[in-house]
Amino acid sequence: AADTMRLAVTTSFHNSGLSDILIPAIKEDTGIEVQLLVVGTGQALKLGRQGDVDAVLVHSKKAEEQFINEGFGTRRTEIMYNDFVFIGPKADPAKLADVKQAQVALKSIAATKSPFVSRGDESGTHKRETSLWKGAGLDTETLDSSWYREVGAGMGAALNIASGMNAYILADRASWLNFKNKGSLALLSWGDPVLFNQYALLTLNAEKHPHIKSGLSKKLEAWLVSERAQKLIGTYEIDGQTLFVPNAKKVDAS
Amino acid sequence: MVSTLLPIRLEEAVVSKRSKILVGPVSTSIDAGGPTMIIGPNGAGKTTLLRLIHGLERARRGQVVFAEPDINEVRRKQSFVFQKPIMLRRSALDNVIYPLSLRGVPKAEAKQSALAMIERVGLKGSEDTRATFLSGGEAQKLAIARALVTKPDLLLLDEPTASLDAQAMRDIEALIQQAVLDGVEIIMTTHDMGQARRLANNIIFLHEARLLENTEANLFWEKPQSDEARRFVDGEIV
Amino acid sequence: MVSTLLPIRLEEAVVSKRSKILVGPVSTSIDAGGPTMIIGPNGAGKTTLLRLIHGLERARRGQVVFAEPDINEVRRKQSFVFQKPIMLRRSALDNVIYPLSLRGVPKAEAKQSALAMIERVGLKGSEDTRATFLSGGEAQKLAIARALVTKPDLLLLDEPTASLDAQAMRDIEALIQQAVLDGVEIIMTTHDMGQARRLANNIIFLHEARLLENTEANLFWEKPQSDEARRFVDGEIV
Amino acid sequence: MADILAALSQAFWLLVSFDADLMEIVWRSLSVTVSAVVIASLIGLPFGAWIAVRRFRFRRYVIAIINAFMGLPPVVVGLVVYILLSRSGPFGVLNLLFTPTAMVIAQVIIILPILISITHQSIRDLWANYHDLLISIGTSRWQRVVTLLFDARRALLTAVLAGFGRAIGEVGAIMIVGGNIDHVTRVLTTAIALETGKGDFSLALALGIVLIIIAVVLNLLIHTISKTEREGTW
Amino acid sequence: MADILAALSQAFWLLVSFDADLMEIVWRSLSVTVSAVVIASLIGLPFGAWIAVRRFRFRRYVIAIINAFMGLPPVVVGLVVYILLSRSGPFGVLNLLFTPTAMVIAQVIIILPILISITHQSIRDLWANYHDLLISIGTSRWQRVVTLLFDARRALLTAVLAGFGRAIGEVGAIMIVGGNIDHVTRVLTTAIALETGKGDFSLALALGIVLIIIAVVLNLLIHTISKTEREGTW
Ligand SMILES: Nc1ncnc2c1ncn2[C@@H]1O[C@H](COP(=O)(O)OP(=O)(O)OP(=O)(O)O)[C@@H](O)[C@H]1O
Ligand SMILES: Nc1ncnc2c1ncn2[C@@H]1O[C@H](COP(=O)(O)OP(=O)(O)OP(=O)(O)O)[C@@H](O)[C@H]1O
Ligand SMILES: [Mg+2]
Ligand SMILES: [Mg+2]
Repeated sequence: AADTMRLAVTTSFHNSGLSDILIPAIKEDTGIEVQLLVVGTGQALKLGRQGDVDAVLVHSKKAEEQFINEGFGTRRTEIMYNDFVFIGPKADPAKLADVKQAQVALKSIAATKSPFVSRGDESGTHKRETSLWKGAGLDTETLDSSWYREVGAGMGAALNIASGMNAYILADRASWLNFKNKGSLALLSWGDPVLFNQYALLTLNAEKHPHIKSGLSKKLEAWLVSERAQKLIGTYEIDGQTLFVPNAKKVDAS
Repeated sequence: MVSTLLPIRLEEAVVSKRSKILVGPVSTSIDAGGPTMIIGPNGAGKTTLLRLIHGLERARRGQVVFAEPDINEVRRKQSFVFQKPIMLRRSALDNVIYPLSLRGVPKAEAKQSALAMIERVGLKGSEDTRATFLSGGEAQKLAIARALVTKPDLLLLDEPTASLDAQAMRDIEALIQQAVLDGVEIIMTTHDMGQARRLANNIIFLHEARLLENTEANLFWEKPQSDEARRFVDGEIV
Repeated sequence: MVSTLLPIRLEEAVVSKRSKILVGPVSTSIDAGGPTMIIGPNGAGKTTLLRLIHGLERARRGQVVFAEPDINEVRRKQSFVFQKPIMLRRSALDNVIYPLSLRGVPKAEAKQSALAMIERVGLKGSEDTRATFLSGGEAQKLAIARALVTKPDLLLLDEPTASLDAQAMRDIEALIQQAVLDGVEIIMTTHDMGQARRLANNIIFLHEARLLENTEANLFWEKPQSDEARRFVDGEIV
Repeated sequence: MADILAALSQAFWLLVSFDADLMEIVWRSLSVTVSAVVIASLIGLPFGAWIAVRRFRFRRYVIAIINAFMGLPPVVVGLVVYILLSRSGPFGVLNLLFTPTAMVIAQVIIILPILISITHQSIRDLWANYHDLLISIGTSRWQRVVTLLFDARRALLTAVLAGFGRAIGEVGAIMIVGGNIDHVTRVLTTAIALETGKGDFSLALALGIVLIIIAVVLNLLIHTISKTEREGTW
Repeated sequence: MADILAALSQAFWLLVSFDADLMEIVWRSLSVTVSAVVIASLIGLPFGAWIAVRRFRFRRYVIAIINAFMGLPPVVVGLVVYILLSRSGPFGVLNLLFTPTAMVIAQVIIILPILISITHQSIRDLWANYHDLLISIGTSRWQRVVTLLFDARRALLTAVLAGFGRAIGEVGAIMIVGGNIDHVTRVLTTAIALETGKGDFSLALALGIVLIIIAVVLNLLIHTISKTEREGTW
């Protein structure tokens, strides 16, 4: 169909299941059929650079801004945010259940040398995690690999590994709630503002890649920030919990 | 030593492949004492009959009964020399050692008797040639050596001298006659009526899958019963 | 029609495999007119010599020169019947049709001449049997049919009658003699001195890879030059 | 273990209920893989036979390299194909990326080596039988290849089936060049990978079981049609 | 295209500089794969030969199923092994999950079918030659298997090499059971997948090139040692 466009998104976004709500709605309102490519953050941006997708939806501010500065994207539009949460064994050796601040949590994990699974794939989630460690005054490079397990894998795979090792892990709430292989893991700590996780849409620059359907991606952008979309996002919930907070500023659809 | 395998009784035995009858129904008995020669035109069923006796072909109907009741004994005590020699992808020597090693004969001993046997069939010097490289005649000789080295009670030979030179043929025939003296029972096929006359004690004549005669050799040569046999023998160029 | 291939000159030709000399050095000439028979004990090198002439073995030293200069012609005009028949995994009929179809003979025509040839070698009735199932003799006949069906100028036969019955042997010999009358050149090996006497016009005697004689048949039978040959001939049982 | 039992019943239900989505990706899996196998066979079988009959100087090296290429990691193949088909790549204009065609291309590359290698091996044995005869009859090299392929057709089934197996179960490459887009390039294996990522093991396993069932049925079918392993056939 | 060129030079530098990390994962890749191939061969070769010589009633079905299992999706194998080895699984106590051992187990399962299938095929041809003789000499079934395996050893190389290829290039299963943990279970293919996810295609390709080079060298080595494809060897 003429009105199909390709959107590269991160695993964490797709795992949330929100896309299953939005895609049909988009088709309904705009007639655009959005084809999702679910890949790692880095790969998503790479696809963008190569001009193989028309838009990118990720959550890694620095990387996104660089992408714009390099001129691959025309605009970065914040759509919504959700939050990262600390998952860990129900036994909770590091006593995360009682702490709110991410830094404290990480410090006590390190102190108790409790196994911790790191994405280690330079995805948005991983970048956030490393910055948090830094904030806690710890350098991931120097952490002892006997408990700090850097697994290079996507969100789902990493959660599987954590559940297999009964280890702590930093995940986005959406992925966790939709995750079926919870095993003996539980949601332990959340709420620290530093854990907020901003999603943004990058529309590609047609000057770099003439074939890009910038028209459609503009439409998509406009739709995502529209009343209806923002409402859909805000009301999407899994077992009683809302996952995303829409925070789009109105953009002039020029 | 006297063979415990013979007499062999064939009772209405039939071998057929996809509805084509290759041999039979055959009802006869092959008795001890002296070589039995199976003769007949190409495609008569000689090879098939030998294979049936040896147990390589299953009787579609009827059966083959050995004097010896223990079937494993029966198997162990026979050797077969195929019309188209089957060479293991090994040296000539290893081909002859193989059956011995299967029977758990110690290496050194096996090698010794293998070498002796290779010499007797006139292959001295080719021990280390790969069996698959041997010439037609050499391969046939090697097959015979491999068959004899296990000292079988019953020896089944399918045209063993077909592509041997005169000298070799005499050697092999001598070997066969010696074996007979040692009490080894022999059933063989041949197209060489001269050879049949020289060696046969009994003649089995096959024609188009049917067994037409199984008689004492002299009688057969004097006057065959069936006129197929007569024509076959007259057809001979001597 | 007269063959354009012969005479064949062998010049110091040697065939050797990993330092073992199989034939040669041979320097001789095989001339037109009547079958040339290569005889000699097992392992003398008869098959190898035939294969060398046919181009299946490369001369390690020396060379083989045909009267016909065009090498492709030389190839196309020969047929070879192997000592160990090679059967294509197809029906007997398709085996004979195969060389014709390669030469682009129309299907119907090919089938016709194939059937005719199969009948001539006495395999009528086995057309549809899978070639690999044929009996030893039948396979040999089929190989001969497959060789003749392309009407070669030069026919190389390696013990073509080794496992044929008397009748079949006479038929094949008749076929060969007919071919000779039709001007087909024939080089063949045999262990059957009777056959050699019946068919041979020239005799090549090989012994331990060396060519000891290449003479007119009668002369050879009267008195062989080399005493190896003499012993070989005396060794005969007639 | 619970997962495995759950998976079995789930697979059963998916199949008996002719789940529409399932049928769709099953169909896509089959059409992609079968196309790949057909194309690869057309290239691989003749080539495999050709190396068997041809005695050229670097034969052994060619064979060694082909064997080595059986080890091509699908992901790498996927990457290369991606780069070639990418809009910024040489064939970008064809706009094949993230289409089933791209997946077929990747699979062809992946299964070619195994097809060639197995073909070469089984042809080699037959060639050893036929060699003297085919040379003697004066066949052209091409005629030899045809004859051998024809007479060895039963043995070549193993090659083709091995290729099919490798292709139907492959995920790394087609994930990259296909993109696992719902209703467009999603096939059984990519769906399995997706569900695994969601931690939904029983569904992932169920899909795996479906895939195996398909493969088994297909193999039985082919074996039965082609009457392999029957007494007295070649 | 730029990626590909970049990859080539990068691969070159990685190799000449004996990059420590690279050497580590290369070494791990090899040790895991080789162990898997050895174990699978010990099981697969005899079994493949056994089906070839044994004429049991459901032979054709067993063969069809083994061929089908060549299509086992690695991800599925990974899942099953994961479930079996996970704490809650029957073998949880062994604590093998996310260890190289687990990866070996998964790979053995993945390459067994192809090993068996190719072995069966090449043995079958030899068995057709030997059949009458071995029966006539009165060999036990086991003696037949040994004899055939021994005399067909050259042809069996293809089987083993195919297994090696499949194993060294495999990623889906070992990713799940190994976890691609840095310095513990990271091997070439999982590293490639990781870099791909990061979008660093040129590094991913470079690693792929390294992997191929290793495979080629190894194949050449084996071919040379075992003198296959030499004139006049079987
Ligand atoms: N599997 C088969 N299917 C059909 N016919 C077969 C099969 N095997 C053998 N035959 C036929 O059975 C007949 C008997 O074969 P056999 O080998 O016993 O003959 P033979 O007497 O040994 O002939 P020869 O003297 O040429 O060796 C032959 O005509 C052959 O074509
Ligand atoms: N590849 C090889 N390597 C070593 N020796 C070989 C090879 N091929 C053949 N030979 C030997 O060469 C000799 C000649 O073989 P050839 O087949 O020409 O003999 P022949 O005269 O045909 O014997 P026969 O009458 O038994 O057919 C034989 O002793 C054989 O063992
Ligand atoms: Mg016979
Ligand atoms: Mg010969």
